[in-house]
Amino acid sequence: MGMIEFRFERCKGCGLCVLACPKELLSVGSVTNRAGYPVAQIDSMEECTGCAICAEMCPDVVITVFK
Amino acid sequence: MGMIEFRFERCKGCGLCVLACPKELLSVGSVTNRAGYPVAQIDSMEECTGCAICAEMCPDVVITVFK
Amino acid sequence: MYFDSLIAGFGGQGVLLMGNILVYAAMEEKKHVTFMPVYGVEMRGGTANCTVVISDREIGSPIIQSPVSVIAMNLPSMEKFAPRIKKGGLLVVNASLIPEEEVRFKGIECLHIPSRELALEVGDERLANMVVLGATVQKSGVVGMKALKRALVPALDPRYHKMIEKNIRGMERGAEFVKHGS
Amino acid sequence: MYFDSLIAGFGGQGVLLMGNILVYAAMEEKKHVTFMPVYGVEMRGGTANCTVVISDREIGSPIIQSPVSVIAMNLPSMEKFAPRIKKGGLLVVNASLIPEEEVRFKGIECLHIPSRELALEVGDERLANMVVLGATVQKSGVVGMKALKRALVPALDPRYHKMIEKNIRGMERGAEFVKHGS
Amino acid sequence: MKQVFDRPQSLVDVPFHFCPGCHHGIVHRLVGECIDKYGVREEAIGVASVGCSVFLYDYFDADVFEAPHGRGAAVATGVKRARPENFVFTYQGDGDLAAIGTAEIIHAANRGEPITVIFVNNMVFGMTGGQMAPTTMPGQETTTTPFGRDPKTNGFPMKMAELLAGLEGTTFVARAAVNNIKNLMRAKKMLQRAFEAQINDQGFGFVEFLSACPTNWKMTPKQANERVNNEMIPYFPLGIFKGEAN
Amino acid sequence: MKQVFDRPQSLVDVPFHFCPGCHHGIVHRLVGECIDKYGVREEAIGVASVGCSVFLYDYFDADVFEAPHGRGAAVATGVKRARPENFVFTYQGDGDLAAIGTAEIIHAANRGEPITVIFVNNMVFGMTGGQMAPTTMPGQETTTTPFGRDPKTNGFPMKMAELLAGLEGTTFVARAAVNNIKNLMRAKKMLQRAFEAQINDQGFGFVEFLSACPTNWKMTPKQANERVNNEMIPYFPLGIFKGEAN
Amino acid sequence: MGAIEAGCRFYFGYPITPQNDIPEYMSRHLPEVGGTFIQAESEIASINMLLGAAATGARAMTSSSSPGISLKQEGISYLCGSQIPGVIVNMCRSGPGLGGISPSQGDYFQATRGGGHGDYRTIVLAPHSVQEAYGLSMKAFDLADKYRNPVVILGDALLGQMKEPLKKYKYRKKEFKKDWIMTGAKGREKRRLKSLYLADGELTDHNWMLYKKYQRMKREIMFETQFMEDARLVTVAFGSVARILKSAVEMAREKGMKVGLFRPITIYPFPYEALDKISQSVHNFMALELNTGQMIEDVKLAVGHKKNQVDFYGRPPGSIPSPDELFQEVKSVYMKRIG
Amino acid sequence: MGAIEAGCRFYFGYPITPQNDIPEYMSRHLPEVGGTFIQAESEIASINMLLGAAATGARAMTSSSSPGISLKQEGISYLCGSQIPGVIVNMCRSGPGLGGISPSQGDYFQATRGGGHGDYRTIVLAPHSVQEAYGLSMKAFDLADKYRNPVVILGDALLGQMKEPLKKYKYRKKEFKKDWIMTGAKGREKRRLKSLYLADGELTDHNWMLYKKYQRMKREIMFETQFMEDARLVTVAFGSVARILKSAVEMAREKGMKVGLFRPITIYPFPYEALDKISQSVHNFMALELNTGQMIEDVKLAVGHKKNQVDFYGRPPGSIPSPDELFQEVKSVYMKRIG
Ligand SMILES: Cc1ncc(C[n+]2csc(CCOP(=O)(O)OP(=O)(O)O)c2C)c(N)n1
Ligand SMILES: Cc1ncc(C[n+]2csc(CCOP(=O)(O)OP(=O)(O)O)c2C)c(N)n1
Ligand code: SF4
Ligand code: SF4
Ligand code: SF4
Ligand code: SF4
Ligand code: SF4
Ligand code: SF4
Ligand SMILES: [Mg+2]
Ligand SMILES: [Mg+2]
Repeated sequence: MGMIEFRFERCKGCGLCVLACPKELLSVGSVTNRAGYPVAQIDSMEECTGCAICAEMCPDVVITVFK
Repeated sequence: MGMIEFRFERCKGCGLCVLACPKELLSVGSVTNRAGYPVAQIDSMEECTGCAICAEMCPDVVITVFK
Repeated sequence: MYFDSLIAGFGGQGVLLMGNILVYAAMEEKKHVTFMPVYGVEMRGGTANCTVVISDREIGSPIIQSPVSVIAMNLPSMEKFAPRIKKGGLLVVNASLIPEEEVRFKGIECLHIPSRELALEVGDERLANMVVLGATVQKSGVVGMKALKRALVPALDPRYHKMIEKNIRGMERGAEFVKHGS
Repeated sequence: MYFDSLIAGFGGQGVLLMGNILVYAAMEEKKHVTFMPVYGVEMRGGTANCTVVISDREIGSPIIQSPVSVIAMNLPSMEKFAPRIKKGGLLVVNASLIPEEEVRFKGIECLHIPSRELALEVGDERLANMVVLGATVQKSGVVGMKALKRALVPALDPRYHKMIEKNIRGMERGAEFVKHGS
Repeated sequence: MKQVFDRPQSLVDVPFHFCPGCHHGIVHRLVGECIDKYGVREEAIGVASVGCSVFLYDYFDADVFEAPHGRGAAVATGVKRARPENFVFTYQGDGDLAAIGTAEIIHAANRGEPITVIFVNNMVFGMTGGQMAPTTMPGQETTTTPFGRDPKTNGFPMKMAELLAGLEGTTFVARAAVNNIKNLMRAKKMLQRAFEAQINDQGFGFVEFLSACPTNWKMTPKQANERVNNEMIPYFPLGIFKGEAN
Repeated sequence: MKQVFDRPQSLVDVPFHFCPGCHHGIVHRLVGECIDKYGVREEAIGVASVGCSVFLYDYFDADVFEAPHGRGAAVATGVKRARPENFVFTYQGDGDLAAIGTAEIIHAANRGEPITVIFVNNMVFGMTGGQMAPTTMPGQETTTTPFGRDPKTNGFPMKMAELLAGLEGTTFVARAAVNNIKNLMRAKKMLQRAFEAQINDQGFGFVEFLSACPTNWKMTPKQANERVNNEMIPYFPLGIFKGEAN
Repeated sequence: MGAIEAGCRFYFGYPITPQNDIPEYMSRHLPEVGGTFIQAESEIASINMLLGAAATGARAMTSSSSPGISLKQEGISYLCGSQIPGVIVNMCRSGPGLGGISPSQGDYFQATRGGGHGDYRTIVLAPHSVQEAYGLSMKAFDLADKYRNPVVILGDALLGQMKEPLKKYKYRKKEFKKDWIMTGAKGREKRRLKSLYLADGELTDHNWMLYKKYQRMKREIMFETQFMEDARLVTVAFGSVARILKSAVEMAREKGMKVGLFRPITIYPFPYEALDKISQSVHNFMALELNTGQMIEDVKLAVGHKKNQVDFYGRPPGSIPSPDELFQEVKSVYMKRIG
Repeated sequence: MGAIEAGCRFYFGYPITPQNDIPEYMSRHLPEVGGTFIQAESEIASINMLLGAAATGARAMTSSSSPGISLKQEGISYLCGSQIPGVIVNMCRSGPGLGGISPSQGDYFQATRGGGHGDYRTIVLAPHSVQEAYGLSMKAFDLADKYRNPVVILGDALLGQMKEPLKKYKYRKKEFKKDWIMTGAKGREKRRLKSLYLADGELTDHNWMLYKKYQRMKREIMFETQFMEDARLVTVAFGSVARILKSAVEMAREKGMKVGLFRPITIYPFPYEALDKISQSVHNFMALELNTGQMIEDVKLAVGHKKNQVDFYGRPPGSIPSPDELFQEVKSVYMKRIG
């Protein structure tokens, strides 16, 4: 029902979104962006409810949410 | 029973002592000191109880009290 | 024409008002004039004073080391400023607060004005400063009495304009005292 | 003898620590040395950097417009500082974070150090900066490895002295990589 | 699918310079959302303080300018008196507002200046490298309290919300946190009330945001968020100290 | 007959320069009496502020020196930290302490500096000729509020005792008046407690004295005393706001 | 009065003798013209309120005396850094520290060289009479807007407390470019005012731009000369000392001494060229100041390079010299140099 | 370190880049020697805490950078007025306003002419290396006590942040008259420290006394000269610019140019006589500064009166010139003047 998008280059790998997602769908892997930060990613988009909690908690406005 | 003394030159004639004396023994007359201020005086020393209220209220430490 | 006067007394005697009236009187007669009040801590209970300079040429310093005239409204200000008077200058003394024997200055003219008594005659003790001002102007002739009276309007705060009449009577009584010696 | 190096990366890569160790190593060998960190807002998340100058003569400015060597720990710092390297200078690149194809600079020598992999070999990913430091010293010969290791004692906060052993292994691994190419 | 969450328009689409996990970024976004919500972008005049938030003028698509360290409240007073029809807000750190700016904030609040003050309390001087702030916890180590803050010599953390709520001139005073979604949602409501206090000409609005500064707390963003919960909120209780909820 | 009331020894036997009916004179004497009572004349170091009380060093037979306007609390902090065994006190007016010195007094109180602060609130700037002070009453005319203080633009009178009592660092905070014998006797007790807070190494002692300034209130001393009763005490309630009575 | 006449609608100040007449006057008269008066909690708060109001394009003013002006130095530096106009009046009193309330010129360096941090200058106007102060107040607001820079009016306790008859006159409104003011980004790009430049070299360029602006201010140089025709000794003084000196020079002229008077009205930008030109023909100068030697450095910089002689009379603040005293000083230098 | 070695037991400060190393160092090491460190709520509070502690005879110090130093100007004026010693360190950063954190010499006038109100001066020491800063810190406390006057150490962001090997040495304790300090009137008359003098002429005498003290400070003049033997062009610079210039002058010498280097260490009192003596033989001077022209006024005042030529290279704050750049500047002046 929900979908989220990451602005890959804006993520600083702080992991606050990972903590916040009620479905625990997010994780910060070893993939790094140009600035050298490891980037957050969603493991299974299907289960995402589009609740936007991850986006609310992100300090760098990285996540856009669709429902 | 009580007695008070004025330091004539220190008085500024503000009249706070006159207000304070419970026996209303004090007044500020027309006699002025060197600085040109009218000076406070006691009208009847006998009735003075030496309570020192006048001295307490005086902003210029003019009155000394004996008992 | 050049005249200056240092007017001094303790706060509340209307010393600065006397100076202001003199200034506006000079302006009425289109003369150069400066007014220099001394505020601040000396004024608290101590001697408050102001200096008025009137001349028909541009005036340099508004503060005068040795003034031509001094108006002393109380003893401390007389003691402090009278010694500075230029030789042959004028000392106007508020006799109500300064006993005769205290006034011992040589080489200058002394004018004793029983301001409180004269003011009471005219009906209000607080007019003492007007009496002294009228006397001084009469004695020195620095400005005309007409200009002095008209100066009350700009000098007084609108709230006190109702007092103008009484002030004028005070000035006149002072001037008369100088003219007729009583 | 003259050598200078600008060490840059993002806050948290231990860039200033690398500089400090180099400074104490130079002092061990009684050389003139200056250390110039760049603090403040650029450091926040952006490139933090420091410049170390080592010479046997008195050093003028501790800030070098065109350094002899640059150690770039991440891509943004390489892009910012590599162009300033003097002709024939040395660029040491942290290959773990800077892909090979990004390093296109002519007229200077480039040294790619897979610091993360080498650090993991020695047991701790956070030793990446020690690996790069060891490699740079080996390559440039600015100070002896002995002095570099002994410099860990003054450079590290007493709380981290238990890490000295691991840091030394990291340095050695970096030096070895330069010596044997793997 | 419809877009349900996106960057506020009043925020310029540039990356923040803040460290990973820094709550300044979240608070910036909340302010942007309120500016959008009340449509005041074109009337907004922002006063940037000196601290990690000094680049406020880069991040907001509105007229924003720089106040000297600690003087935001006085500068904003001058702006609001000159252009009462504009929406005037300041964004200040705990060093800026509660240390050097103590007199300015207290007197602006006491005069009831109709401005909106966003106060980010992260218990340290962030920009200058993590020194003690007036809000630093007892025992908290900083670069100027290497042995931990000792209340006997450095005093206790200052509760600015309670202090300003005591002044008659203030209209809305609250304290919020953004370390979890529950607190963040409440924070949004509070910030909206502070905006409304100015927009509805009621008066001085103030919201204190308890914020994490992982870099200077020498913690991971996760630990920093927890510290806000375990250490900050017990000492700095959240809630509205003056004025009513919307 | 025995002498029952005389000038305190710690007061130099010189006339005060204050205007007739000015309460500064009374407060000076109360301070002198406390210095005598606790025998601290030889340990006393006084910090004079800038206002009508600037001549503190002339009136007390003790080491007293001058602080810049508003900085008494910071100067006294430096003195007490350098000589903790001395008795350190400041004597400040409402312009000095509550306007320009707001940050200094709040942070000294917050740090709990073991100093004794005598605060004379006479609702005006006395020395400079009667301008508005932070404690000026709504509607009160001063030379800078010719139309009366308007709370909407100049704010409300600041209650320093309540404000400082809210800071954890403070030990004893009270407000007194000397406009009648009852209040004056209570004032003596409070000042003694503030002295004891320092002498017994408990901490920061503060007493606010509601005081008359007949000259700038354009009133007779009698009217000024009444104004303290009718206008000041209702707005600035007397009493102990922190710490217990002796 | 001049300020209000020139459209100043915002005054922020804090009481300090001897300039209390200004805030007291403004508190009564600004509201009458729809203006805003705030007595701030301190001088620092007042310069920063000025910064805020002026940033929106309003004409704003603050005034104080010496100690208060020292507290505004950081604010003035920020005004220069962000190029925000404003008028700051200093009725200089005697220092250092609390000093006294008598006239002084001890703040000359602070005003002309910038008491704050960094390389900046403000135009400094030094009136010597109430009438001139009235006119210069109006000019100050024009100059502040013209150069987007704070302007300082340096008076002293004499001028601050003295009263003199004043002929009022209309202020001719001028237009100034206001494409930088903070008004809310309605129908235009957002605007920014700052003094922080962190990118490499950015601040150097910014400072060069400011430096050129300060050089352009040379066009605003104003000074007055009297009795210069056949002068052999030129006395240099500003503000109230120049006023007292005028009587002294008149006395000297009556005694046949060929003494001239040069009075800078702008003490930044200082009239170096004008003095230098005079030193082609006259080789003896004398600076007279109410301090122990500050303006004399500018006189020396102006004429010091040839075989000119620069004498000095300094009266430290605390008492005011009379015309006679200055006459004696001028006479002794005249006798020594010219004979 | 130098300060603690010299017996400084009180530090009051407030964080500001680029001088944070000082408060951070003091917060750790002062308690170890029984000293007191306070991070005050502002720079104004810290200069006033220094005033309080120093009034009791304690050795106290505060440090900041440009904007913070501007906030201390009133306090410094009060220290001079009441004759209270103290050491104030300014790690000058680029201004005006917030400016930047790169090195600058934009505060030269503020330091040497007094950014505060009134006629006062402070001794100003300008170190150009960590080692010299260490030594001068100790000397500063002696000078402050000797003259009962604040002493300013003017460094910059380069010096403030950089590290260099340091040879520590013992401080030789000197005794100073302390019959004025606030210790409580036990067994002696009461004492008083003030800067307010209201009686007629009292302040004038007080200021004369201060003036004579500032003249006596001339004994403390320190400067360093290099390559002067056969110099035809003498370059003048202080602090870190002098350090960079040294490399540039070495380059010039290698190219056969007869260039000398004159480095004032005390910039107040400025070494006027020393420069004047040099100008008997050398007629070309060049001032190099990290500002748009401040120390050059002192160089002109020193040598400007004969047919000497004073050239200038100013780099506005915001970026640091390299030795090569300075070499080019020196070369172009050398070619033009000497050829
Ligand atoms: C007058 C002055 N003093 C000090 C500074 C240095 N300074 C810059 S930012 C800052 C404090 C930042 O702390 P805070 O206000 O808490 O903001 P944060 O960085 O924590 O968000 C300081 C002291 C300055 N720029 N100006
Ligand atoms: C920095 C500075 N600002 C202003 C002044 C002028 N000044 C002297 S006393 C005073 C205020 C006095 O008022 P208050 O503190 O209430 O004392 P009071 O005279 O009423 O007892 C002021 C503003 C000053 N000396 N220094
Ligand atoms: S939108 Fe909600 S469910 Fe989906 S990833 Fe984000 S937090 Fe998790
Ligand atoms: S919260 Fe934002 S910045 Fe942090 S890891 Fe998630 S997407 Fe990246
Ligand atoms: S001692 Fe008491 S009774 Fe006697 S005069 Fe004074 S107040 Fe009155
Ligand atoms: S209270 Fe004191 S000063 Fe006032 S009238 Fe009585 S004796 Fe005189
Ligand atoms: S230092 Fe702290 S406050 Fe500043 S950006 Fe980093 S995390 Fe945020
Ligand atoms: S002005 Fe007021 S406070 Fe000052 S001495 Fe006079 S009555 Fe007292
Ligand atoms: Mg902070
Ligand atoms: Mg008061």
